[in-house]
Amino acid sequence: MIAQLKEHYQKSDNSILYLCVLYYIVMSFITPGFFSLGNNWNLLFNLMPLVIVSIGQTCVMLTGGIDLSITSTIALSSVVGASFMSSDSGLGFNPSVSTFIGIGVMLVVGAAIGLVNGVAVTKLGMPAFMVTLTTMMFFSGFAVWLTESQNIYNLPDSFLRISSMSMRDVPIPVVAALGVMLIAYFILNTTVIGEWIYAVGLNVKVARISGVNVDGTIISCYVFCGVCAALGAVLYTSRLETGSPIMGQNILLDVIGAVVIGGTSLFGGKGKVKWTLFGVLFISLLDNGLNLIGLSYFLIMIVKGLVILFAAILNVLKERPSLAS
Amino acid sequence: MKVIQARSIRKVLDHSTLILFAAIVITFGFLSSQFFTFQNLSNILIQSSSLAIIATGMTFVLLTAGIDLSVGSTMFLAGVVSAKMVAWGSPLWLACVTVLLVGTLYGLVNAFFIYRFKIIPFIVTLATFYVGRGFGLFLSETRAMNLPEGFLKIGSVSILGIPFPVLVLGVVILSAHLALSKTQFGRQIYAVGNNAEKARKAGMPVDRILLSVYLICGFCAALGGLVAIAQLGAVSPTFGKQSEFMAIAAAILGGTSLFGGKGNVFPGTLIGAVTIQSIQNGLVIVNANPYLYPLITGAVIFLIVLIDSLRHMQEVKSRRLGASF
Amino acid sequence: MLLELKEIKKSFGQVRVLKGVSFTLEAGKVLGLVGENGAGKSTLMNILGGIHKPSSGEVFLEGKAFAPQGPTVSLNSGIALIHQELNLFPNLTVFENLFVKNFPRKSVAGIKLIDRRAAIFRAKELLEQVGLDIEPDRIVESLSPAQRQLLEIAKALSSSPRIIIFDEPTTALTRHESRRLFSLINDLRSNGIGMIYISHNLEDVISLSDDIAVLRDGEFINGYTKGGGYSLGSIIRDMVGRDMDQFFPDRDNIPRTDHLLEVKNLGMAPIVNGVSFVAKKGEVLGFYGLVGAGRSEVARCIYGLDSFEYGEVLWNGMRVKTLNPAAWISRGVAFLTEDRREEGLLLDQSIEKNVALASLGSFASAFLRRIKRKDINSAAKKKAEATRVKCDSFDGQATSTLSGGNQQKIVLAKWLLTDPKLLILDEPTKGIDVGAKHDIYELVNELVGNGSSVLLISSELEELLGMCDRILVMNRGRISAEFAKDVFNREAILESALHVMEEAIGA
Amino acid sequence: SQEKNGPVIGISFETLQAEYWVASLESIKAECERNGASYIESVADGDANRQFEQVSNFISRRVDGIIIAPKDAHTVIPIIKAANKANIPIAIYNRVPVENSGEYITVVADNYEIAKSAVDHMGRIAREKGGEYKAMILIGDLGDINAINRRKGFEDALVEYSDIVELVAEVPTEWNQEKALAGVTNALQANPDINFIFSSSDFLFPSIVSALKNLDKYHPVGHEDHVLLGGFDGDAMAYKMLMEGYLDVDGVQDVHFECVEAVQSIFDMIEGKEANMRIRDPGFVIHQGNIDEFAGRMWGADFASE
Ligand SMILES: Nc1ncnc2c1ncn2[C@@H]1O[C@H](COP(=O)(O)OP(=O)(O)OP(=O)(O)O)[C@@H](O)[C@H]1O
Ligand SMILES: Nc1ncnc2c1ncn2[C@@H]1O[C@H](COP(=O)(O)OP(=O)(O)OP(=O)(O)O)[C@@H](O)[C@H]1O
Ligand SMILES: [Mg+2]
Ligand SMILES: [Mg+2]
Repeated sequence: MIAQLKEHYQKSDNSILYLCVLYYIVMSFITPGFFSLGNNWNLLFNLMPLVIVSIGQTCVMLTGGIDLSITSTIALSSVVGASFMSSDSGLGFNPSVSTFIGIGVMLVVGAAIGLVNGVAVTKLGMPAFMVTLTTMMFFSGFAVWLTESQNIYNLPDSFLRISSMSMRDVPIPVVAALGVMLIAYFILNTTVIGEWIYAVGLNVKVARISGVNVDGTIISCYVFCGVCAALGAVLYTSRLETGSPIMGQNILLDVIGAVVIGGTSLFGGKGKVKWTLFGVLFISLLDNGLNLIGLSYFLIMIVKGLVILFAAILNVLKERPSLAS
Repeated sequence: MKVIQARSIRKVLDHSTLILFAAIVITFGFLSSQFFTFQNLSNILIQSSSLAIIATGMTFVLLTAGIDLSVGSTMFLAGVVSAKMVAWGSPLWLACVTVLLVGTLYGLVNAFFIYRFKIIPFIVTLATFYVGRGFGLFLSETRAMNLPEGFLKIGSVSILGIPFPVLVLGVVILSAHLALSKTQFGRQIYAVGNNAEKARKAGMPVDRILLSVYLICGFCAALGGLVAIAQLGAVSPTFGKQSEFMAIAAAILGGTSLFGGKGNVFPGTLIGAVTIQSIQNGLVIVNANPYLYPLITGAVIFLIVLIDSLRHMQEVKSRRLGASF
Repeated sequence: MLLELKEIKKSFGQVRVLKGVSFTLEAGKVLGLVGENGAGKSTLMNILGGIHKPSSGEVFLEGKAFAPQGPTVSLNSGIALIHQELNLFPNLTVFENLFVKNFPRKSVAGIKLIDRRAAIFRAKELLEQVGLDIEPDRIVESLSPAQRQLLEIAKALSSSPRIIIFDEPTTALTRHESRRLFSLINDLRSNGIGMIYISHNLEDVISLSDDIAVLRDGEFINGYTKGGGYSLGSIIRDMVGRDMDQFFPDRDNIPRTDHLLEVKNLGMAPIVNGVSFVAKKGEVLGFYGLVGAGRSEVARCIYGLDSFEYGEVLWNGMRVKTLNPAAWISRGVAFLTEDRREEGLLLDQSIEKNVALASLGSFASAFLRRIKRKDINSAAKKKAEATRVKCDSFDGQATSTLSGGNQQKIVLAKWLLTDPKLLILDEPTKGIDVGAKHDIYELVNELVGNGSSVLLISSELEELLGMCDRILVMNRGRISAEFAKDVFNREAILESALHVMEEAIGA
Repeated sequence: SQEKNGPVIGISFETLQAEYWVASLESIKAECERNGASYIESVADGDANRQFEQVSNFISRRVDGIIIAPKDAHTVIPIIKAANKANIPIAIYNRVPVENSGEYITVVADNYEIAKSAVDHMGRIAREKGGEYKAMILIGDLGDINAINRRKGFEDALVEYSDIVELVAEVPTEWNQEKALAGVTNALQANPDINFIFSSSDFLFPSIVSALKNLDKYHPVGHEDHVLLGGFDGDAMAYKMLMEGYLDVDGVQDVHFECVEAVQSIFDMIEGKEANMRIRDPGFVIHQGNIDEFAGRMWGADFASE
């Protein structure tokens, strides 16, 4: 029995998930309030936007790129979308129409930034890190400048309800995240462009010679990533009831960290949707648990670092037991 | 005719980073007469010294296709430890030496996990990024610390008319440049960065090389931290935050590749760091609207990278034509 | 006895690659090692080179037990290994590649710095030995495969070894350089150096070797000594375990007269200088030339991998405007490049995925472009089998773990799967064993028999003579001669490949 | 935090970037302990979303009261709603929510007003002394509402003195000492005659002092080359500079007062008593003329003596 479990563990690529389960069980015992319905809902709600954003990032990283500009995408689409919707802006649409327009505008902003990134990376041959670093600077600066640091509020109720509303008992954020995951899974595993994404990430030259539309593939990934970030912005904005020019400023390391911890390679060609889900789950659980346990600020940081390291070591030992000695 | 034209364009583009740097300097020089003073140019050098030193260490790591996210935390630790030691009455030189040791040790910790457990550098240094800052916050009780006069004196002293930070920078750049281009160790770093597996097959001490680049990076981070606090005279809880991104940006701006095996410290990384700092400096000198800082910085760096990559495309083309011109 | 192997066994996980191989090597002798693709030759040599550890068995070096813990140990014990998959660093210069393990150094103020001048001087010597005429400070990225191969050989010589292992050193070389290499080997032999020579060119092996060992499926099958009375036929029988009748299979198909591909005055100085030619339907058109003659470059320009300065390309009589691989593939043109590792294979991906890569479009639904997995997988598998790939699994094994020749077959299978109207082959049989070569020739014939054309770039004149309807000879970026099948003439072809070259050097 | 049987307070701070926040957090924690309560703390690193998540976590852990220093005046609204829905008393520290709906305690020092009166006082000193002034302001993070308010207070105060004070440099610092140092140095390079500096936070003083020292411009009040200095917060560095006679004016928030009142009100609410829902910290402006009177109330004084 145990041997069977062990073998299953050795073979599967879900080890981060098992770590999460372990962590969850341990935390349930030592942290008051951790194992409660309310907290599980919290976990789920905190998880969803991050999952959406990370899935987009995964696609970009599969091509061997990186998108540092997701934070600015979130911020810019948050304020642009909010200013379309806000009753203060005086565009005077009726609330549900303006909700539609607002969300549409947000997604368009995300797609546009993704397009800029993608074109710069492919057609202009610029390194992804620098492209997205500069677009991050530019667009987040742009968001702050546009609003002169002011938040935008008085958003229509129909928009605010997004984060709390349900569709057949499933909350909208969950629906959105599931949708994004399914789409990503479908694209990556069953379509031509999915194969192309992996091929580009493994070896651009080989891919190009084999007839892969390299530029198109990479650009679509950046656009998808931008749209995902914008979708994250929709959830965040609706939840905070505010369009903020600095929204999401600090989630970059969480997102990239989650994707990489899940097992996706920074160099491209290796990664899965489910890995990213597990990685995000891991990071969210970690934050949630440490938050509730009542440690002080610096201890939380130290423990967070140690747990990440510990998880990585376990994962490596699983794959290569010989390193244990 | 067309060929000649293409060639002359190529010639000009060959020195694009330098030319762009010059273009920035000249533009600011036109906008403000203060920019071109000797004092200001020396200020730029002094202000970029800390970043350039850290970016130098980062360049070593990037050359092996690694990454070090923990340099900001190392800087912070360096600051905190030196402040603490001086507060406890240790002499300045001892504090400095200890700090450099701490930095090197930090690099050793990174290297240990990377090469003992074969965990990817991103995750290891992400973990030590948290642990280091957490530990620094713990030591400093999350408070700003002022350093004694002595430190500031080091920061403002001049030797043979060269400001101390610039002197340190010079020594670091020179030795790094020598090490990378003129020693066997340096050339082997490039080989490992190109393909670690091949390097191992060729019988190179791959592990030792990886170990040493992280040591060097840790050392440089601590040294950069010292240079920065010697100018500041204080350490705040945010000291060194985001430094890792700026260091990576400086290195990549100077032509180093995230994928390893390509790049140099001189002139590459040095120019990268100085360029970034010149933009900041120039914006203050011309008293630009504070909201425009990130927009201009982002746009200018984008432009530099763009022109550089266009040049690179040209170069690849001409390289294929052999060494004939 | 310089070197002795006893009952060497090696498995990778469940896969048994070597099943107990023994042989000996004497000083001043050349041991030829032959066997089918995947027989285990490279694996065996990697064991000697300290890269793999044997699962069991012993090695004796000059009578002493020898169990290298790593490549350095082997190197220091005087064993130099020239890898089948070149082990060069393209981002470094030629001389840096030669000495990266051990630079000539000088002490400056107590610090050991690279003695660049000495390194370049020594590099020039080594390059001259192998007949490579390039500047030592050229970056390796800019070298052609042949130049890289010679560099790799020079690198092996730089450590003054007692034993040199050549793992298919001539796959990228033309006869000209090969001959030079053989005379080098003869020099080394007279200096008392022991060598192991692995090649699928059996004539070479026979003419070079003192002894020959044949491997099949990881087992030692037979050994021959010079003058021991053996023939090419018997070696082949030992290798493949069956008799082979005719080496180049017959083709009874006659090319039509309509032009499929037409190239007019194509040029990119100084590599390609005004090349014009026509490929007809149903034809096998050969390209011959020396290293750097520009054959590969012509194909690369046509296929849109490299840009050119002037000239035009016509497809079915129409001028082609978009020259890129995707467009060519949709027109039915496939291009097998000469560098399989850099340009042919996704090394971390399975065989199935590699073979399928170029044909995904034709196995996808119109709506949403969903891939018909089952269809494509079985088609890919069929093609891979047709090329006689030896592997453990089609969907589980990464292609990087395949033997060199088998990797080459995967790339070929990939292009065959696209069912091309025109197949451009750049050194297609590089590293492929005799049996499989035969199979590939048959595949080519089948393709041509169905009305497709083949553009065959090869450095093996025999292969061209046996397969082509016409042969074009390239020289310094120009087409210097054309030969039709009925007037094939070995000497004349060689002459036109060499002749102008010498003239140009003289000028 | 030790597990006690008393109530548990969740404390969420947006940042611990400046010493002011650290002092506040310490003070609140001390107050909680003094009242026999335990606490859990969290810091959101300037991320409104993370703060929302952290407070939600508190709520699901069913803490008895929440004290929060929010990222800004808008994003705190859903947090208040959530707390109200869960029936947990909540105190908003240092920032006023834009909307007046819902039930919450606010504790604020008006950043705008305090900054304005501090700068106003600087202007007065300048007028007394006579002469022309070139002014520089160190701006905080442009995404931080407090930084914006302080900048606005500064600008509005200067309107009255536009005849003698000219604003020549606005240095964005992103609340980063290194950036501040580079910025001040560069601004002084461009305008060597700057003699009126206002820092949006005291924690940037080390940068200013370092830059001034390098140019030999750091002199005590009364020296002929003294640069008029003003700050905001009232931290230890400012306290020292005041006592040593280098700093002219500082706008101070009364941390101790704010924290004691906030915790008190939370406990009143927990116990169902009438609580003071709107606590206003008038703050004060300290300058060389009133040191003796106010220095003791500066929170930095305690820190400086440690
Ligand atoms: N790391 C590995 N894992 C699994 N199988 C391997 C690995 N390395 C080699 N093999 C298998 O070992 C067998 C022998 O490979 P090897 O490279 O020694 O063949 P070879 O005789 O050199 O063939 P070729 O003539 O094609 O170069 C092949 O079938 C290959 O698939
Ligand atoms: N991948 C490459 N990158 C850069 N330069 C190359 C490359 N391949 C070839 N060259 C250069 O182009 C010239 C022509 O090479 P090409 O490969 O076209 O000749 P070839 O006739 O195919 O000979 P071979 O392939 O045997 O070297 C050579 O001088 C070589 O230096
Ligand atoms: Mg082989
Ligand atoms: Mg060729």
